[in-house]
Amino acid sequence: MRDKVTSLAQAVSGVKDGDIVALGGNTLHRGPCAAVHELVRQGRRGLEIVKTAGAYDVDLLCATGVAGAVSAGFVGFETPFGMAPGYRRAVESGTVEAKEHACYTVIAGLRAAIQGVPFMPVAGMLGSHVLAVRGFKTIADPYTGAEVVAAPALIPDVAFIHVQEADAEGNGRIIGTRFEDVLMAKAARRVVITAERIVDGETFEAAPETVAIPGFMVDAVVEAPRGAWPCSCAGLYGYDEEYLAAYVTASRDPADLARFVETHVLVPETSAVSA
Amino acid sequence: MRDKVTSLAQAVSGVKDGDIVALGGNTLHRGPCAAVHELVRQGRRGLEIVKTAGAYDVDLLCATGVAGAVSAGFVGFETPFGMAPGYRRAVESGTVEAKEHACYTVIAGLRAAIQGVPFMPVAGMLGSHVLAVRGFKTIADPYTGAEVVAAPALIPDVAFIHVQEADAEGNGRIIGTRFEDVLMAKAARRVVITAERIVDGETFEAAPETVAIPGFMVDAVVEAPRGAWPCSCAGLYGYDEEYLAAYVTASRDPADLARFVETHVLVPETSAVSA
Amino acid sequence: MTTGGRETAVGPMEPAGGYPFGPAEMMAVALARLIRDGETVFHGIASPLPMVAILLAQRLHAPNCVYLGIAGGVDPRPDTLPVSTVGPELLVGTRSLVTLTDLFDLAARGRLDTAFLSGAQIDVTGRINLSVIGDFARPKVRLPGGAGSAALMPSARRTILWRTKHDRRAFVEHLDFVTAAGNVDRVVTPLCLFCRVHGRLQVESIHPGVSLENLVAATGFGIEVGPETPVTPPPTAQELALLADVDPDGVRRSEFSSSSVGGG
Amino acid sequence: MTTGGRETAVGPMEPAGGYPFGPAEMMAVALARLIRDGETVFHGIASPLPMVAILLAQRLHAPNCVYLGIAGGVDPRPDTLPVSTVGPELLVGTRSLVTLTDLFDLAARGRLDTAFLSGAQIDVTGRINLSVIGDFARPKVRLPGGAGSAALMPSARRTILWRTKHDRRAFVEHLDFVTAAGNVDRVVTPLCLFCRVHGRLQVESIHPGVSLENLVAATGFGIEVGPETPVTPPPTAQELALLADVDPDGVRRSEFSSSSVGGG
Repeated sequence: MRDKVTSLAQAVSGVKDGDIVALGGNTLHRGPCAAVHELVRQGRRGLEIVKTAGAYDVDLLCATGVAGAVSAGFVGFETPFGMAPGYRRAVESGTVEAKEHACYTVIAGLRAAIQGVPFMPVAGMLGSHVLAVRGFKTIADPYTGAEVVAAPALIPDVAFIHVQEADAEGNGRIIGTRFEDVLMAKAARRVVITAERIVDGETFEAAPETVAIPGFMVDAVVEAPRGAWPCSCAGLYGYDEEYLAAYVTASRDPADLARFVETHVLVPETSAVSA
Repeated sequence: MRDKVTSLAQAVSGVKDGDIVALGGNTLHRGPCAAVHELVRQGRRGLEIVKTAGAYDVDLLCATGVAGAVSAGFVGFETPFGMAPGYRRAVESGTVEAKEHACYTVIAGLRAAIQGVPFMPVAGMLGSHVLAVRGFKTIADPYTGAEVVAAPALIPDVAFIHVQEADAEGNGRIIGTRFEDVLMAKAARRVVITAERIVDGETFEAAPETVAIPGFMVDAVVEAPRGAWPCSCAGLYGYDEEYLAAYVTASRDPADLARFVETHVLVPETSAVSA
Repeated sequence: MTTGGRETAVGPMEPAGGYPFGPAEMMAVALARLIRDGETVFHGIASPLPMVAILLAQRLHAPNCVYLGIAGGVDPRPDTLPVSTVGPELLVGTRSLVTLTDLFDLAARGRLDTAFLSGAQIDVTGRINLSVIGDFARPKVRLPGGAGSAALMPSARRTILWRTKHDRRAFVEHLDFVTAAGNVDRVVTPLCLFCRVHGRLQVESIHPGVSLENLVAATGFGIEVGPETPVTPPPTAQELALLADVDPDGVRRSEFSSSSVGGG
Repeated sequence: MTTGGRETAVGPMEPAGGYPFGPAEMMAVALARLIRDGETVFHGIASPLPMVAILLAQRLHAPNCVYLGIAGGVDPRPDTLPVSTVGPELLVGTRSLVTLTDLFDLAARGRLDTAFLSGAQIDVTGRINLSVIGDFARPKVRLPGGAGSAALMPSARRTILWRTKHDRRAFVEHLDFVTAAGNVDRVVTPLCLFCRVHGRLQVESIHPGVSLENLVAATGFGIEVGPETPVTPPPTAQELALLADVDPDGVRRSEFSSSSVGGG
């Protein structure tokens, strides 16, 4: 298989304004934040962000005008830091469309994409207004007539997945839980892996079960040490409590947020080595 | 979690005549043959066997009158031994119904079962007579109107999965490929794990990625050394070429087959320690 | 990596019966008591109280309940409890890994016994809102979203809701948006325990130290309470001792000082 | 664990051009030449010739083709080749594991470039039968079934069929049952190479040493051949040397002495 190692700037430059971008990880954990910072630096606009449950990544993309829509089940900083101020302000002011999902309908849409079918039947959901505001339809089972919700296929143009180890072919080893990263990697038209370190792929041959993302599904590999920061990266570092608290505080006010982003995100040296 | 270790006879005694029984493994590899032998010894009748691609396991159950139907994509002994004589004779004589599937429609049916939905849309399949003989319907995508095949849910009453290692809670570690065993374990109402050896589950804590079947999905665990025999079991033993060649020869004639089964299967001591 | 909960004392309860407990202890114990041995039990994002309650129940009366979390562990034995309930601390001791997809599927096929969920707003039928305050398209407050709740509430065999704020903004006559509806069995708050009978929440017991007047005043929908309303048994010495052992850093109190709303 | 193929000499070809080769070598090389560098390529059950051809192509002109097999490996580097192409020998050197489900999905979403499939019967449109001879409900011969073919033939970008028997029972005017139909690009037999043009198979080249009369007589549907029909270039010395290196035990010949029909 060919060598896919490239720079972060190069890998992110393939994203076009308006693309559907899936982000791996969940809330404060193993988000592909190095790639998110690079999206901000490159000034993308109008992206639709796909995530089951996002926090800093989604909030920052909304607060900086990169995101135009968010397809997610949850956006918030959980109990440690509470609500997502940038996301709130962007949705409340109408600059970002909240495409309301249950996490399971995000998953169902990705499954339809993976399986090459236009929709995926999904259990539950009845009684929820999510169906109406998203225009999700029900469909009759052709065998019994039973009605079931049909989630439309959700095909990301690109998925960014941060892993602990990858090889040059794109095989990505995830330590600990994989969240919905494997679904995203399969569903997306293009997959970018950022990795804490790039290793010799021969080391994977002894335990291929630990490789979550097969290299042949991957288009680009970027070495990004601390690439999940300020999220946690299991086995290596926890989330950066001080930074996230400062971010959430700054994010409540557009001017503060702009200064924070200028200092911490727009200067690559800072965000690459910080904390 | 509770201790689920039991005897093979006890675990298999939960199968009722007419049950839908899923078998893990693929062709000559890691089939749950100890459990299959016990089904023959216990004289079950009218089972519907579910497998993507079967060989000795499916052939034996057909030849001994245990199976009444087979839902599979393929039944044969591959290049080393050729066609499946017991299956052939049973289907050609009408004692077993061949429920023709593509492997992917078996998978689709299991996926519907796993996801608690009545059907699963499945790509491909158009132009195949499988649709007509199985009564598989197409369904219109509610968003675009595109027609897609809908495979009905396939819910096994029990799945038998053979693994290299399990703990008493039912966590099953599979070395090498998992085939469709994980789907079967999730889809079935009841899951029986047979394991080459039962180990202390604490050994799994260092590498939970290698545990293919989570224990909470498992109902019974049986220690069955060489429990895939005469199939291969990756990392431990290859398939038993001599035995399988003798079986395929015997299986061509009902009287030869009866003698073969009497000697090799009905006497538990023989089948448990043979080869 | 994460700090434990802060020592904020919140709520109307005082130490009673000689045991020191506040609303966090009462809620954790009340939630734990609802868990049955042998059940499969799930919590998701932003759920410190269910996390503590499940670990406590396993130590009390439900050693064989199966603890499934969004963090991907099965029956973890965490060394320290995270405030973020998605944290890798909840993988310590797990023998297999599950994804959120696996857990939603488990519920969808009728095999998840109990899901712990919450709502920014909860109505008298047990429906929840975690989406918006105001109009959906241009909301006054954009809330975090329902996470797994719209899928889980109708498909888990039962849902137990919890909410650390019990006031008229949380327990409302009318939801601004129905994020999820389904099989709600109980609701646990700092003031009381609700059960759902014939599709409507009713007060099953009032926590010790809470006045009937305060409970009625704090609840936005009509409830029937009176002197005959049972009082929730206070946490026992054993419950409090095991709770302190399971959660020595007091993570159970973290939700009381957060703007976060428990998720699914 | 498994033995290699047997040394049965089958087919009409004689060593030509100084290189010793028979139909197994001609077919393995012809299949390998069809594989393009960078493609994702799949074979399933009972597929020794495609297995050998893919490994050969990676050594020849397609080092970056991605070899995906039902055995669950990705680009394996087997120490010995199994006769059962589901065998764990095909996991040696793999860096990730895939299931059959993953590979069908890959095809379903349009990302599988080439699938190798076979048929007990093949018609002039490239449709295949692997199900029954005779009536479906009460067949004269129950065949093994189509494995993945009904799903893969319409969804893989192209299918290459191979069949080690080229006679009027295999290449038929009328299929007893259509197991699968779809994007067939080429068919490789011991006698010739077919390509599909405007939905119909036509002879692209006839293998060296095969007579036109024999080819016409062995084919149950009409074909147009004549003196102008190209001859398949015989295996080169390099191709044969690498073939011997990839498959020293002659597993490529095993299909010629088996009652098995290649699968999907």
